[in-house]
Amino acid sequence: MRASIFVFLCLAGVAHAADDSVIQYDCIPNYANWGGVTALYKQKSGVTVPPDPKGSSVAMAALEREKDAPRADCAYYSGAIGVAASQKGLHQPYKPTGWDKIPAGLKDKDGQWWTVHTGTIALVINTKALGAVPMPKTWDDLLKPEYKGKVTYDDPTWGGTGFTFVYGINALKGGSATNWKPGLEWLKKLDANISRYPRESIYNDVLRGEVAIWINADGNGYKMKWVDKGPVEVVVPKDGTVSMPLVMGMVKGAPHVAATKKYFDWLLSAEAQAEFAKSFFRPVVPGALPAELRDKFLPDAAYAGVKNLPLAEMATASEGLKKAWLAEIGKK
Amino acid sequence: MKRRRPLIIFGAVVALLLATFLLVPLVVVVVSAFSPSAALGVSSEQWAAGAGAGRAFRYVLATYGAHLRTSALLALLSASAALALGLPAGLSLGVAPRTRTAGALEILLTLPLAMPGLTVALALLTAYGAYAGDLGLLVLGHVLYTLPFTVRTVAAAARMSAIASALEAARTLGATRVQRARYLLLPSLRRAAQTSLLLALAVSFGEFNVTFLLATPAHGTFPTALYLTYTTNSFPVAAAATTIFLAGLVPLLAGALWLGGEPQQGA
Amino acid sequence: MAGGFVWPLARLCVAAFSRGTESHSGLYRLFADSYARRALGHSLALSLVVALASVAICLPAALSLARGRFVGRALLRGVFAIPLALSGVVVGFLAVAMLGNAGALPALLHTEWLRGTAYGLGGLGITYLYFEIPRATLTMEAALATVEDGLLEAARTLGARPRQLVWLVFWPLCAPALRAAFGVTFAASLGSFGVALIIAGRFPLLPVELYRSFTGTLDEPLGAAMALTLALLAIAVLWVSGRRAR
Amino acid sequence: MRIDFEHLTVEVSGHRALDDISGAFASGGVTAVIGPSGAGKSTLLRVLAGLIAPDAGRVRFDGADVTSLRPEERRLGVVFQDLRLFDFLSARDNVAFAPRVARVPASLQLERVDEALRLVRAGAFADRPARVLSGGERQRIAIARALAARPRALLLDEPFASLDAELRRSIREELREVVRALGVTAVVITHDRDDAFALASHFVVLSAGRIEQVGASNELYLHPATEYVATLLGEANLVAIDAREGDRVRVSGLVRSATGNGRRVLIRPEQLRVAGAATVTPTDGWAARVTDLRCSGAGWRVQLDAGSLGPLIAYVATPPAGENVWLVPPEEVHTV
Repeated sequence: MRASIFVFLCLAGVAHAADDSVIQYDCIPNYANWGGVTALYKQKSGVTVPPDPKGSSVAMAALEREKDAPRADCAYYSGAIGVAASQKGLHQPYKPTGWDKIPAGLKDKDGQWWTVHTGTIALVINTKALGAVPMPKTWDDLLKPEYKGKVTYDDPTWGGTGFTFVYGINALKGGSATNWKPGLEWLKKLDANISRYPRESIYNDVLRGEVAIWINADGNGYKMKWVDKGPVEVVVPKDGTVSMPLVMGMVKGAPHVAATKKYFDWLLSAEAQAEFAKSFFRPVVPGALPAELRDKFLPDAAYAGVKNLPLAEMATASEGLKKAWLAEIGKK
Repeated sequence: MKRRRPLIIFGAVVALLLATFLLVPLVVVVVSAFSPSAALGVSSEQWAAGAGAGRAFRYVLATYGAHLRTSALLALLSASAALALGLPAGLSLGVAPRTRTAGALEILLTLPLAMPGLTVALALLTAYGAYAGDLGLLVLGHVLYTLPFTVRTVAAAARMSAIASALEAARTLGATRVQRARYLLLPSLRRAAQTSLLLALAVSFGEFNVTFLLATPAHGTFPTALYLTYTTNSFPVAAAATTIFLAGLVPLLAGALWLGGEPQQGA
Repeated sequence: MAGGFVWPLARLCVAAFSRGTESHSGLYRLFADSYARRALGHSLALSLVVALASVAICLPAALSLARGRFVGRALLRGVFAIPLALSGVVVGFLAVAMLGNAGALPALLHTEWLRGTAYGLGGLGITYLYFEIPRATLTMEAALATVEDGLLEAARTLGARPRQLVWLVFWPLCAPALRAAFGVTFAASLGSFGVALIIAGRFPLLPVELYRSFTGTLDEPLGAAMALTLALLAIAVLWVSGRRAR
Repeated sequence: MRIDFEHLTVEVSGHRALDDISGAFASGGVTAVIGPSGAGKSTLLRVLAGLIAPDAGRVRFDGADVTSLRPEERRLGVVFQDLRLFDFLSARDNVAFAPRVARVPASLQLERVDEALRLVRAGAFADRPARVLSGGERQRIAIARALAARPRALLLDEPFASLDAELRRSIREELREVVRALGVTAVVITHDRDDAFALASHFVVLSAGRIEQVGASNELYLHPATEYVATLLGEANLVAIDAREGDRVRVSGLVRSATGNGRRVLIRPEQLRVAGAATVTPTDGWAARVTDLRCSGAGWRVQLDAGSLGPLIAYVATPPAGENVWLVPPEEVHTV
């Protein structure tokens, strides 16, 4: 008994001594290859970045709750939510090495937030789970009754990808930051075919066939297809879609500022950017996408209809749109 | 007497069916953890861990090893704290006459078990949100859950062995305070202390609600790691993590059961 | 103890009555908002069904474990103890593993019929049962073990026929055990969070909505009101069933 | 109702709890089955009540074979050692249980219950829940419950085990009255000879699963067949005999007419007369020395050393004057 207690304490001591860590909210191993990126960083620097399942909105909510005693060093969001977090004053400025390579429009002038990579909202389809039903080609195809129970998009009040899609479909359907009606009307029709609104990454559910159609970042679909060799196809709807910059920022009052700055610097390095690219998120640093990976994306023509969304407006509208979505769809 | 036999046999068959219902999913999960096949959705996370049946386990230990260590530490700290507090508390409850104060204290102690775990976690978060992620707060949360087990087990043992009267008898025979503790108290409570320690370890090791809401990624526990694998990892990884969890939990439970205890409520 | 538990509870009560950024208190909104009410209703209905079902299903098993003497009885009891210490998320995962769209059971049995059951109402019920069966069985077993054979014998010598024996003696003797088991399973189902978190899908349940209010929409008053309501309901049910049982 | 049992054998895990015993309980009589714990008394009662089936042998009620009859069909009233009240019912509902399960019409039920309650003087607490009753009240209700069944016979298993001495005496007397008044056949299982003498006129003595002796209570007391029965039923002086001639025996010099056929003489303590040296001639008695003297309430219990006779006990009304006394045995003695 005494011996086992001793062993336990030793183990525990090891667990606790590893204090050279950076706490990142929203660090899902299987999203944008964060698992691979953090493992590589650990190998390079010895610094641990533990996994964290929070979606963008939850990460922001947690930062807000912990404002007076911050626990996290940094957070990763889909664009608008990260910008909203900056607007709430949850970030402190930092401009990591390589700042100038980030294209304009994908970073804050003061360094409150910046983009690390981008994705495109698309249909990720498990063809085996879809069965005999034909592949949808456009957004409106999804409203057809044959897709009943097969369509999924992330709860927009939880994660940023879901929010980007909801905002984006509103924009595509003719709405604006002040007029949500067209988007919500369309989403209400889609609701009839929705199996659930997941609050966590369902990457593996899609890969395994738990879910047939996932409205999500294209990169997740490519990874399923090329890396995990799943029966998965990516469809970029013909009637246009939106892009989604994924951003980061340093938490105001972060416990490990120096370590976090080093981490940020490294994330924009060619090495880290190429690691992100392994999961088919497009590096924000131009030219960092290796050629052999570029060929595995759909041809550029498929991406012709991709729109960029105004992040600042989206951020301002985010609370209102989330509430409206809850009232009209999520809580129906 | 003989007429009730059919009922007992029927009941035993039902119990057997229910036990099968309880066991089969665990067996399926454990088996699939050892035989990850493409059908179960082998995913990119594992390619890095190499080939073979153990790769899901290697991945889990590499990715969530810190969670496992945190859980072990947390279980050890909170179970020891619960034992340190619960031994005297349970002893005085068991030895003291059943007064109203004693009854109220016992109810207060067991209240955290009666409440939904989420309520307890939320109450802690509301009051001590500023300390979220501190190991101390996690230990406090776990002690709330483990203390009732130690207090109850020890109090029951104290009542059963009629310690109060034995102590009186020992005093009349001239035993000093130290001798009474050495020869009476410790031997009669030893089993209860062991049982409740094992139970407390099991309860703390498996507790989800409190750590899920109170832990930051820096001190994630293994149940939160399980949640992570369930929501973000592939099936074989989730199955491997569950297998590791069971491997930690089942021996504790078996030990406690063997010593005569019983977990009252999971988390 | 007071600082560790009573103070946080008091804070929770205060939070439930506070308004936050909304115009009404969390408690008011819990009962005014139809969605929150629905979540509460679902939670109550699901817990009721699960508690009744688990008591009914587990009664014969508990009887047999309490009063029978057969080989493997101790092992059987051990099996029943395992799920008690599993967190809800694990049980939720087991449900997905067995009854999900790509679950083991539909695959092994080559049937489409069971596919995806985990996410439906039936799956939710079965999964809750997985959690509550051990609880119900062991609670009833403990209570039934104290039922004396002697009373049944006495009734027989007084002329009670088998059916009368069941209704006039055995049933009244078992009733406290059943009530206690009902109370315990009801309260546990009501507060069960992990299972719901993993598989509740589109079915709003109070614990998940509570979590969502607190973590997602940052509505602390509403979350606190839900947490408090859950706790009060659970304690009330436990108290009534336990008191009547005495 | 007369109860006969023939060649009853019951084996409990390889041990014979009842070993081929036969006997009868007379109709309308009160019989005590007496013996130490483990003698098989309760087993006999459980066989009579139908709660266990004998491995061999028969039970007859008024000549009819009831061996295979189930307990609920035997129409007996059983009062158990641990009473076995239904604590979830009121006292009255406990008593009403048997009429109720027998589907006696409601008005008649009421009458029977009231009668039973009256017989045991339980009216005052009849409407309280059984679980709050005191020990004596519980005992009364248990008896009333058995009586309300209108049993063909009453079986009582150590009926006063849970009562203190005073309550035991008073309830015993009440039970005696009730049983007598009803004229019901009754069998009392007991290890306590006071209970047995107080209630029963007829004894069956059991030992190790076998019947040791059967007979009227006074008969067994004075003329036990074995030393075991002799000591079971009361304090006994057992003295070896010097010689035997027909129906006469010589005990330490004194010649007495004798019954029985044993090698020792039974002299009950109250049969020994303790006299001063002046009133007795040596040929009438034995010289003895008082070693202990204690008041037993009604009289005195004297412990004596009578030399080669060994220690003897005598009950006397007044304590002997000096330390040295004479002991005078009765004219007729019983040998065992």
